Amino acid sequence: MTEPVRHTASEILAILASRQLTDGQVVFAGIGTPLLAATLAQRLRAPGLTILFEGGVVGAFVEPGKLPPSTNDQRCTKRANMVLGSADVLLLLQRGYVDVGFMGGAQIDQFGNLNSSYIGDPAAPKTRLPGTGGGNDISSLTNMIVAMKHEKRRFVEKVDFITSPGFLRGGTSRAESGLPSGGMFRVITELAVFGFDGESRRMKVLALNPGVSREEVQDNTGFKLVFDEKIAVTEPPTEHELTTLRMLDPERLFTA
Amino acid sequence: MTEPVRHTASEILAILASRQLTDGQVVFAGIGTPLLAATLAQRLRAPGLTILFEGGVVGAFVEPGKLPPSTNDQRCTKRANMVLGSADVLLLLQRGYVDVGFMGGAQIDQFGNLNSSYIGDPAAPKTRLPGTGGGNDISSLTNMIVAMKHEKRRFVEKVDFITSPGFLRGGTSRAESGLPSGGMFRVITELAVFGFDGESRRMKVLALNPGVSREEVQDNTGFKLVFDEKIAVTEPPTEHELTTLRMLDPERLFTA
Amino acid sequence: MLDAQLEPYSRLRENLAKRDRSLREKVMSLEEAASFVQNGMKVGIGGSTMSRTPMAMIWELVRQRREHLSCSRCITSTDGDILFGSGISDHIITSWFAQGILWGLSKVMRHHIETQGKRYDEWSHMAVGMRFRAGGMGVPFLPIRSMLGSDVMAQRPEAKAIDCPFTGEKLLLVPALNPDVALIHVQRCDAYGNAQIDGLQFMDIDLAMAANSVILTTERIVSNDQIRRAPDQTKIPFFCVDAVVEVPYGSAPHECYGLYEPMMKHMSAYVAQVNSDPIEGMQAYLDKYFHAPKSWNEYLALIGMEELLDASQKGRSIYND
Amino acid sequence: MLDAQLEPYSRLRENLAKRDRSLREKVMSLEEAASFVQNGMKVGIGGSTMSRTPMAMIWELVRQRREHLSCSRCITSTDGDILFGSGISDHIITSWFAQGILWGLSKVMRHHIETQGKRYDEWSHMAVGMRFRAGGMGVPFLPIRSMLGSDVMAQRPEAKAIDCPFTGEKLLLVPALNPDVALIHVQRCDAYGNAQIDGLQFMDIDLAMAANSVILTTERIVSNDQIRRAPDQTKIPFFCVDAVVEVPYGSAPHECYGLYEPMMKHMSAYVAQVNSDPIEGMQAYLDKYFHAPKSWNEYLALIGMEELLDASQKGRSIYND
Repeated sequence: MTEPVRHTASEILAILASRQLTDGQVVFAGIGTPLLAATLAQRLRAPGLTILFEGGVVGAFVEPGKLPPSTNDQRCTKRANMVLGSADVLLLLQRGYVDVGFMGGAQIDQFGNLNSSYIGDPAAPKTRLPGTGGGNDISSLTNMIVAMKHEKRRFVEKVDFITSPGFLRGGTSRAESGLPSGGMFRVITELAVFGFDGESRRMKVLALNPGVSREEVQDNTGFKLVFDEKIAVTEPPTEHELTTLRMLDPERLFTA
Repeated sequence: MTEPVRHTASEILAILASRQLTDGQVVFAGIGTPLLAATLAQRLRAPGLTILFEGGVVGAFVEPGKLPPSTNDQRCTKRANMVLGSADVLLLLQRGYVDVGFMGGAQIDQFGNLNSSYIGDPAAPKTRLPGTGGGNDISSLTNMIVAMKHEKRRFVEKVDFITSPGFLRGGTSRAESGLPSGGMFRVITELAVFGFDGESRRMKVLALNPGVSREEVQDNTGFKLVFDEKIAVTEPPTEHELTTLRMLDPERLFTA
Repeated sequence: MLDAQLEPYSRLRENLAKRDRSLREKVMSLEEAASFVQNGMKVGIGGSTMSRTPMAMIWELVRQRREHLSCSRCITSTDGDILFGSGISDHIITSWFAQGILWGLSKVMRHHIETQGKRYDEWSHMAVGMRFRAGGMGVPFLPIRSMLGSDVMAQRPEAKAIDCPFTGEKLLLVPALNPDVALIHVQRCDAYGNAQIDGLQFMDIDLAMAANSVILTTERIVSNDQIRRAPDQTKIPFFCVDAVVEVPYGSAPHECYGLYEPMMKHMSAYVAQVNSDPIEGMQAYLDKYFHAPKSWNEYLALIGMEELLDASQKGRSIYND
Repeated sequence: MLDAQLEPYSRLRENLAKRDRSLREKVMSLEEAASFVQNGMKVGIGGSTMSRTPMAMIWELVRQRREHLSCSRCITSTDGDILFGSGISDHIITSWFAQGILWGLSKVMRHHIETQGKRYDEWSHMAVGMRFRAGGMGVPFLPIRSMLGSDVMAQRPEAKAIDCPFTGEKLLLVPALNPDVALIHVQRCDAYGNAQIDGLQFMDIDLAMAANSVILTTERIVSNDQIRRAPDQTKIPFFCVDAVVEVPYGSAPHECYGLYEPMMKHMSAYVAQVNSDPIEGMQAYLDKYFHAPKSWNEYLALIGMEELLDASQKGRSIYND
């Protein structure tokens, strides 16, 4: 194993997330880390990765140093194969053309439900967050990868509001609610990589990031974690991954 | 009154039909006489007439001598303002953008229902006709003008099959069937111009074509006609109308 | 007998999940592409009437003697004659079926329906479009406000009339149509299947999204670079395309917008021949134009240089202004 | 309080029948066009986030001090701040509302929602799109497969969950949204309102078809001849447009595809100012940029030549390949 390279939390997030994508997939990516991670995967090992953006972009190929400020900006269309209406690109998810959805999260719970709408009581919120955007559609209709910061207040037993459905109340509750496809596949944080138990649909630790202990992950999580039987240790970011990432985002727009 | 000019039955059909259109209207025109009549109106007195065709054409301006062989051919798009998908041009009718639909007919009944599907019993038809095309949609969703040949076998008490709804069983039956908008407005034949009674929704003669008697119309009709109180006599085709028409269709594609 | 054996959503998703949707070259011959069309399949046919008909692909399927295809198209013209007359199809879902308005009724269609028991399921034109659109959207139905009250509706129990749960108004729900395979002809696409369509689109985009596989025939294969320079001109994305076949004049004797108009002398001769004898006349036509030629180019040669050049001159004239 | 006071179909048709849909010139000033927007109306806003925002029209409505507008847009950014902060709107229907991802939460939005009782009705992005699409199709609803099971659905009783009458599957029916007026900014259109849109269309086409009237602002008015030479490039037909206003840089400080990118220095300064004080900061911004300038061109001059040229250079670069 080579000497670990110094990196920020955002950088490890982007790099670990990018490793979850495989060549030939169709991925629907949100702005920020997802866009960056998908673009990184495309440059590093998945040249045939098809990236979709909410603004209506199919098969984007974002230029290094010219990251778009949102997934609805013209920069997203650079060297794209197609642009569609916003509703139509989401209908691709509903029809089933998309392998994986990929987004960030403000708050997540043990069943992978995401909240990006309210902190506190939705009727009289402490904070009104921006809301779902395409998040609800993506997480309702395909398999999800979420990349987010690992903080106790973000990893909660029950989210204040289910903006984007994970496995809802666990078990078969997702399918019973009318969402037979998709579901939470992976959660990536700067501490660990998580999957979900096949039966209970509870979040479980699949791999710890280098130098991170089970206790550290549990201490930063607001609910009791399940640990996989064969827990792995994540390969640290390689120099090649880091330099490519930094080439893509030289101004550290999304990796500060 | 000038001396009547010699003309064919198809020519008087096209000319009388064209007179029913007014400038500024949006008209959905079928192939044949309707296309020709709408184009004639556009040239003669309604330069701001917007013609739609089933193939997806909005605001066509067909070239003289280059009539399209169907409303789905590229010739229909010449100098058009827009082309749309076939379903989308029909959705304009459903949304309400279209003032009048205009088509031909194989068989019509006293309530203005049109049959272009079957002659004889639909389960074991004597003749399988081509079918509705957009006809059912147009007549379900807007006010209709129909131009057709006047023959007893075509003007029947009850059509063998309602392909395109007129007033169905008369009275309020059209609205009760889920068609609150539109309905049959005018029927033009080489013998007369017809409207529909406001209450019973039965076909009634509004005007006789030059030299045609009430008896001649009734004799060529398979059901008892209502005659309007103030029955008019149609102005005969003018030389200007005829020369313009013949300029549009020099090969007599639709006016033989 | 309903055509609308609505696939459950789970099956639709499984079918799609299995398809290779990666960015990959898929250029092949007509012969190879035909392997996507198996006997008994539901086949969606692009274009309309005499426009952008995927004639070369139909030609190949006739040559390979497919059977029991259930075909759907927005407006059916001589392609329908050939589907019935060649024996490859016994069921057509469409809104209008004749040879073209200029020639009146199709004696071929009449023969096969009135005496041979083949099926022509008639829907309104908008209904056909909404059925493909529902299929492309991944929903089981779309609501429409036509067909209501007519015998066209009465004949189609596959559609359901409802009272709107919001307004109480009557609506007709038309079921999704997801063909097993769609045949679509375009002006140009790249080797991956990113397609541009000029002029009239008909129902081709919804059809492409709805189908479980898509065979594109194209007048011309262009570079992916060219596609990427104008992504807002792409009408069908590569990941719903399974085969790309370059076939110049691939709609002949029908038209392809901006390139050639219908070859009317050939069409008129065809109509005269098959309507005078819908069995023998059709067989002779198929033997001469479909089975005898060694290649599509040989078929074009039979149509003749004069017709091709004349149709091309007229086709290009749309851009003369 | 539901936003979805679904208009009965008869009313929708009556409204449309009354509109002058003839081919006629409708070029006017921002001041004149604003008369189509009355207090209390439902206003659909074109573009998305920072792209093709009809900023000049919003700017004019703020200057004319409209009130109680109920606005809908696919994704809302600083335009939403201004709608709330200026007092012209107290209700926004959208799927996402902040100033832009780069700047985190909008303190302006938070202030007006958390303490001022203004409403932000949250729908999924696809649901917003399908609501406009249903409106444009003239149907009362469209079915979707998202929002189900989530609290986004629980908060929106305007939508109805049903069991599919064909498959028994759960579906959500989202109600049509037919704004009284739509504000849409395009790259070019003719004097009749035939509009071409380059690049991302967002939900603008459905919105234009759904609305009971449409105000187009455009970077450039071109001849009808130019439109008719490429009818397959027209995205919005003239007959659903009621006003055409030529406003170069009409989306500034947001972007317009192929012409200019967002003016990021201005945007960052704006965000810093209003988030530091969502009341006074916003008022100072509106006074300086919205109320003080005598004309839109004066507003552009305040943004500055440097920003405009830099944004234009970047905007055009999309065509440099």
